[in-house]
Amino acid sequence: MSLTNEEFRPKIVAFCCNWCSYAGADLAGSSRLSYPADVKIIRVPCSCRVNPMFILRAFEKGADGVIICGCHPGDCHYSTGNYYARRRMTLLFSMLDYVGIERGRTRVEWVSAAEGVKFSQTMNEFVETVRSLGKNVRLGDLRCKN
Amino acid sequence: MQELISRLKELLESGSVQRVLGWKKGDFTFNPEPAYFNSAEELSEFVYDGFCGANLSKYMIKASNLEGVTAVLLKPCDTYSFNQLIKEHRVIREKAYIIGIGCKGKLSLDAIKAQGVKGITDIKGAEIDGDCNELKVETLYGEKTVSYKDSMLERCHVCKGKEHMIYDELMLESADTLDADRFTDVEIIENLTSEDKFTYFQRELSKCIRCNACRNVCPACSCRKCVFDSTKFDSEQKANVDPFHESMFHIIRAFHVAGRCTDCGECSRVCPQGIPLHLFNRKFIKDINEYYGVFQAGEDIGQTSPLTDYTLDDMEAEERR
Amino acid sequence: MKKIKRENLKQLFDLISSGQRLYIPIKKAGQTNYGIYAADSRVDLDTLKTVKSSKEAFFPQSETLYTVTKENRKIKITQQELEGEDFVLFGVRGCDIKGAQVLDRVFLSSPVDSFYEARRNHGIIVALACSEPEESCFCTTFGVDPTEPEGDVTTWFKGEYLYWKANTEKGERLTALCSELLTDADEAAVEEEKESIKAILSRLPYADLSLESWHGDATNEKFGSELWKELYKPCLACGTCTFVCPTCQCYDLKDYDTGSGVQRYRCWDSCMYSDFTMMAHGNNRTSQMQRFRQRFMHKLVYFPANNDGMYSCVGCGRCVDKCPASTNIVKVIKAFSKEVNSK
Amino acid sequence: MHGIGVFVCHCGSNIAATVDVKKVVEMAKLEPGVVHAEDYQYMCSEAGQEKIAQAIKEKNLSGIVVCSCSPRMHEATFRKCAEKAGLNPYMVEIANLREQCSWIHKDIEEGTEKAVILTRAAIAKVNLNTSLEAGESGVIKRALVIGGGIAGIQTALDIADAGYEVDIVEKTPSIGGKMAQLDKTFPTLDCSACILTPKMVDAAAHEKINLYTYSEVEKVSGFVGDFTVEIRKKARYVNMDKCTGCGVCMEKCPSKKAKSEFNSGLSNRPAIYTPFAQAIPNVPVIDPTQCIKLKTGKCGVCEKFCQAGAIDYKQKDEVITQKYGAIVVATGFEVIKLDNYDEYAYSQSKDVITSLELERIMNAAGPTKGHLERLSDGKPPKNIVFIQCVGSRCAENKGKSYCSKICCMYTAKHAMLIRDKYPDVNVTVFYIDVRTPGKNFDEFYRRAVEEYGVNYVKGQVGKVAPQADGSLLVHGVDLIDGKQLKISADMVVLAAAIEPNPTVRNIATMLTASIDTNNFLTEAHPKLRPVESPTAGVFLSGVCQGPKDIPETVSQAGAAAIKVVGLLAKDKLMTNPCTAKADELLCNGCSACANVCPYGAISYEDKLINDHGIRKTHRVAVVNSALCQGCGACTVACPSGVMDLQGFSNRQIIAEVDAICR
Amino acid sequence: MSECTCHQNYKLDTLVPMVGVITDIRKETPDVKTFRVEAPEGGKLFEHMPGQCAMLCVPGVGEAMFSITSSPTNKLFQEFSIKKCGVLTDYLHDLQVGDEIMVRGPYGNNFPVDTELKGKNLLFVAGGIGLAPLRSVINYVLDNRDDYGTIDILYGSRSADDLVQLKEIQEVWMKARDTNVYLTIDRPQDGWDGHVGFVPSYLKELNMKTDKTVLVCGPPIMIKFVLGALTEMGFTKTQAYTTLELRMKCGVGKCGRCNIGSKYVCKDGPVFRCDEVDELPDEY
Repeated sequence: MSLTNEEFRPKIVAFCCNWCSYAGADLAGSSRLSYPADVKIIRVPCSCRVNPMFILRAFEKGADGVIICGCHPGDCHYSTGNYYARRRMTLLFSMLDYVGIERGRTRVEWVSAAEGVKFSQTMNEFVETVRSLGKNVRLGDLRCKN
Repeated sequence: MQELISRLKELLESGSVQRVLGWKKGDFTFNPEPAYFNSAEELSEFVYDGFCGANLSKYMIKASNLEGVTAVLLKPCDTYSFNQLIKEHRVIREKAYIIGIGCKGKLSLDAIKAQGVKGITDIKGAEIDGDCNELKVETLYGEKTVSYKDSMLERCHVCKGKEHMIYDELMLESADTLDADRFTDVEIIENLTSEDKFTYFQRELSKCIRCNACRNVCPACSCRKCVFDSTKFDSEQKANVDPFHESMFHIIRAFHVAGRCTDCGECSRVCPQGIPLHLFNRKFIKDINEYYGVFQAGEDIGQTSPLTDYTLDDMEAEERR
Repeated sequence: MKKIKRENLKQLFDLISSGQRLYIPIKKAGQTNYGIYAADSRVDLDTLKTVKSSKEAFFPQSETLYTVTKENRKIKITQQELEGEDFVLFGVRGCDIKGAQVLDRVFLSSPVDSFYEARRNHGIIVALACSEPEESCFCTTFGVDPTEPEGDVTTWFKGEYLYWKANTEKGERLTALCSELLTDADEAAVEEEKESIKAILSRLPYADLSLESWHGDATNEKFGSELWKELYKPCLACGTCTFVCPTCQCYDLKDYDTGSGVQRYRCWDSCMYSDFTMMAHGNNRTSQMQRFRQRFMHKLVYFPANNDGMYSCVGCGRCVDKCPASTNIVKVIKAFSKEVNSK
Repeated sequence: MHGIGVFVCHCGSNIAATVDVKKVVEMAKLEPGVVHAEDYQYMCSEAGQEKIAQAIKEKNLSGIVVCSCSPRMHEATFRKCAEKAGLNPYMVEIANLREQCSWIHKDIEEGTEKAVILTRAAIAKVNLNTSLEAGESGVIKRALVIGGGIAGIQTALDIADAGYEVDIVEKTPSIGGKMAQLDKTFPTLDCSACILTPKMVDAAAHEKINLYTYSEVEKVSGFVGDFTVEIRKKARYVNMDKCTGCGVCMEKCPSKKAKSEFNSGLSNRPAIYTPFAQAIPNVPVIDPTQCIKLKTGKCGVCEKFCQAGAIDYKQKDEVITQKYGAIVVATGFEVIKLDNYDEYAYSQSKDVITSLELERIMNAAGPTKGHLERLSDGKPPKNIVFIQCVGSRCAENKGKSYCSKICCMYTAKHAMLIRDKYPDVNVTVFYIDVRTPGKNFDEFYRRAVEEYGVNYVKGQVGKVAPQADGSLLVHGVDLIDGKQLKISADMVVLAAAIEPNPTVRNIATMLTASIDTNNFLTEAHPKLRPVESPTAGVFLSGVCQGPKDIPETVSQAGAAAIKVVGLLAKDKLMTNPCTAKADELLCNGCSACANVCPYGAISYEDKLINDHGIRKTHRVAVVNSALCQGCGACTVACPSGVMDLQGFSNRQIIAEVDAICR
Repeated sequence: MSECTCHQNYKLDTLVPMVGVITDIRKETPDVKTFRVEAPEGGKLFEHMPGQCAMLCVPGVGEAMFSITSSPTNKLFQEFSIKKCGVLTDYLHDLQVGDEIMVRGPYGNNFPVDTELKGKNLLFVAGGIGLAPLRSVINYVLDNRDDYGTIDILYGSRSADDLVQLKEIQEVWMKARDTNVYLTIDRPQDGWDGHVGFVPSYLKELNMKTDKTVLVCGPPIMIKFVLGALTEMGFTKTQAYTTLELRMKCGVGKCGRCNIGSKYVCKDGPVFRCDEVDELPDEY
């Protein structure tokens, strides 16, 4: 899946919980299920570790999309972490939407350790959505670019 | 009003409270300031009228460290903040003697000026004993009359009600000031296109001077060290005057107070640039109400804040409208 | 003396801005602040006071000083270029001009701040007389003449016209640039306007504000006063007063990692902030009372002590208008004179 | 930090095929802090590990990044390797170049570019790593079992047999629990008491088991391996050491109006009583609400008749404090209150009974000496209707949303037993579904239908109307025939839902063990750790975790026991060092973090804090690292960023974000 | 105080630092290291006077002011003795020879070595890391020995391990002409046969003549008691100089932090005569 230079290649940060989604991503890898290289994964112990500050920081530094992946509700390794994450991210993303950040740039997805296929599909879809939205110009730090 | 002052005198003289936290007359009729009164004599400077907008709950954080009991005057909306502060262990209930005082709507000098009034030297009609219908404004350029209602702070138009959530005694009458829906403005923005939403907030937030007045006045922002002052996240920010940083500051601030913000409206009241900061907090409140059930911070100390709570079948982020 | 019809001002602004940056009060989202003029800007010269003073034209709220890049163990420092082009600052009131003079004492005294100096040299100030002073104004207390503010050009609104008088060589150059739009005028209208302003000035609520007892030698007398312990109490420790003030100059130096280097930038800071004096070697002022006292002592005692009696307050009254807790320098001055009178 | 070493693995061609490994090495060398970078065929091989160890020693590395397969694969390997070379194992970060890069991408340019970025992020993170030490804590070799039903008894026996001291705390005067109340058990129909009593005796006789009956847990503090528990032994007014269990006191007691708890209130008992004949311990208690002596000061009959001199009216509650390494919750269940089900006339007619009441009626030691008779008039019933799912599987808020699991089987049992003993009695069962998963369960149910002629009707009962003649008119629907049914019955048995014992809420709070919306205790993982609570050192046995029958309860009890034994067998517990930590200097003490902690690891202390020379007492959060599992929920709840997670700190994650977005 | 004149040589703005390379690191005590800094092309970064300080900056980490501990008479390099006590100093302590840092300065005034102190008998009193600024003066004075009268140096620290520059003290100062060095530690310690006791009490024990000008530097509490002792011994405040703690940010008297009364510590200080210190409002 090589890209021509003209094509826009978004920067995408994926936060994956160690127990489910990161393992799901590993499974996608060992199953050789491809998704764009634009996605870079940051391993966190649990989706509840993801602070809104991290997400805004990513946008500030030029990310075009941010996706949070965790265990399916009810399956959290820490039993309740993703329930908190779900509320936090719902509210945060709703707020970003409210200030004019296209909602396609943010996403929460529950991916289990067995769902390599889902992981790869999700990433393909997400990258496609972000690509269609184009570069993140609304949340970037202008000073970095002068 | 006289009754209130007598009662305060009585409290001070009997020694049941060591000080009163209320408002002191300013050098104009329209700029009283929050003040402590340590003796009955000092009460000659005391005032309580339509311009006493400050939410004194915030001052109680510090007053909780003082010796003895502080009698604090709280308007109905301020009591929500006080409750919330008790819940977060930021004030000590026993250190406060709460006099729940009535409120007939608080005034905004900016709202008066916005009605084309310049050079104001005196305003009459804001007295709490009065009927609060009309303000007589004396200016350097002549006398004007404006309606009380049109001169109120935004928050009073969406008043939470005349009930005090916590008090030791009640004084003075309140008036109904509610005449607008709290979430109308939020809804209007929600219905804009992404582009227009962004333009709207960009324009508003580009005015921000990062003076931190909104943060410092906010009863929910009572952190001993704010993340934006510390190196905890590599997040220290001071006057970056970059629109992104302003929106980051305000979004994070709103997020940090989400589920804790009582919608007291102080942030919008104090903003020197008139940024409608309450629109951020209200967005969270509206979402919380819609997604997790109606919740009013500060109403009930025993209630769990929606962000430290969950249900098994909460809505997914993607399902939001 | 020249004049231009109000309705032709847009042409004037277009003309000036065609060759250089034009900073002018612009109304945006309900508030008027200085901004760079563009054809679609909503210029607002009727609002007496912009929220932020004009000081940011010379001393911006944040500016990069230099950038550091690091490769292995080698460090490379690149200083930010200094201002190199002229710009016009239009509609500046007397208080803000005085504010610039106060800041000159700070930034142009040795060691000179080259970033400020460059901007100051390249700035052309078009002053505007205050036709309608407001209740919070007390600039006359600090020797400002709002009837004829000292700029490179001084202007007055009177009737349908803006009257225009060049005072300096820079001002003459600007006048020449705008000559096609300016017509000759006599001084009578301006004199009349000045008289009218003076009449209002005498009726201002703060007209009699006295600075008696405030001077460079008053440190001992004022510093230990018990009054501070009450005066500071409403203060929320926000920076509103500092950031709207035309003379506050406290700044912070901070690093910003851009990913490809570290930018060192300077930004406004406020002596009212609780961590202002928190430094590697300790903290000079640990209580809000001390910080509150510092702000006013600096403006009314320390600054005059070092600057031939010049106060670091110009009486613009912005803090009077904007303080969220309604405490301000006037209340401080009054509290002390009350104390003096009661003694 | 200075002195980062980067080690890029080829993984044969697994990585090297789509990632230009040499380029990654070159790019890594340009990153700040990196003083060493190399690549090798197989970093995880002995030779590869030797290379790492050598570099650590020679270049005095302060942190390393291994660019290899997933950390889930070899993080532990490289940590051990670093530790052997003298570097703190937590100074190791892995860049996942295989599963998340080379195996995903086919284009070498693309793969290399991503590999460089992933490596950069790992370097940025390791720059901020700090040495972490796994803590150690001791283990008290004693377990506490809360609840003395079959679950608690079995758990205690299994732990004790493994050689550890166990205390059982039971709030009623005797162990035995609900199982002691049952008559027969499905699907084998053996006598419940006959199989339970020997276990009760074993428990009482076991030298490692200590019973605290008529006692309740009052306070729990501490953490896994080291709990401190306060147990309130309620006053029995009978000296346990002196009492011989002769039972004369019970015979002579003049106050005999109390409802027998054991017989579900269907018979009376004296004020001094043992719950049932085989009670263990066989020492009566005096019910202070019934005892005339304790209420009025007059009487003293039991004291007079007690030859052992065991009666002691002055006895007081006693609080004992004991330390435990592990705690098992086995608090069992209760039948729900039927207040919401007035349509079944439970409160109106004595002949509408619950299944548990039927158990007592059928039992030879029960109120009717085992004769099936109507409680209203003592007549034998001719028509009995059983109603299933009363309060179970209830959509409305009226009852419970879950299936109580045991009702289908015990109803089949009851129906069968009745038909067996009284073949002329008609038995009708109204059911929604009959659920019989279990060994020999379905066969059992089919026997009830086919051999014993129990009439099963799929349908619901709308109403039970007591008639003037003392009969009960059951209004039901037959869903299969689509017909309205009206059946005249003289006894109606309700299969009432079971719910966790109400005391569990309080116990869960004390243990900081989480409970679900139905008050069942939550397990650490629903599939993989079903007998452990998320709170370390707390285990679950029996119905407190979810509805289950006796065999399931016993197997879970054994499973819980083995988990306890596994814990107690350790001398030291290693604690995960990647725990949360609060900066005391700046903590607000607002409790937001504690509210979201699933492990109860956060408590608050008033501490004297020296903030740049100003000393002040502040309420600050303190994390118990033995309890904290490192999820990080608290770090986000903390608005001032004071709570941070070691190993995944705010600044580390931010550094990764920055490195990726650069 | 004399106006510092060093700044005028600058082409760059005074807030913009120079690059300095670390050419030597000496571990003085468990938590103090002395760093030698030179220009990348060799030689000193700038000229300074004894008592002045300079800002050391590490990009992205922070910056802080430190006394220049080397003497101006050293023509090759500048030295800074730095105690580990925070994020920046931790970072500095991790640096290795050859690493580059950023330096701006020199800032502040200096001890009046070429004016008031000339020809005087000098008494130096230092505690702990407080020796850093005084070392600059001592070496300057020793290198211009003929310009000054007798020299007495009293230096104390918590323990023998906490004495900085011990090698130089023993090999250079103790051997210098008309120079007495008195060392003391707070508590007795194995292997220490010198004086034990706090600096102020040792000072009183020594009972020196009041014909000296005193230069004091150390922890604020020590300074306070030393000044008390001096007064008891008959010294006047005008005879003593000290340096205030380096609580400053911009270094050029503009950012407002170190403003105490009408003085800016970074510009009008850090060296003050003790009677001048008394006149400052109590915020230092």
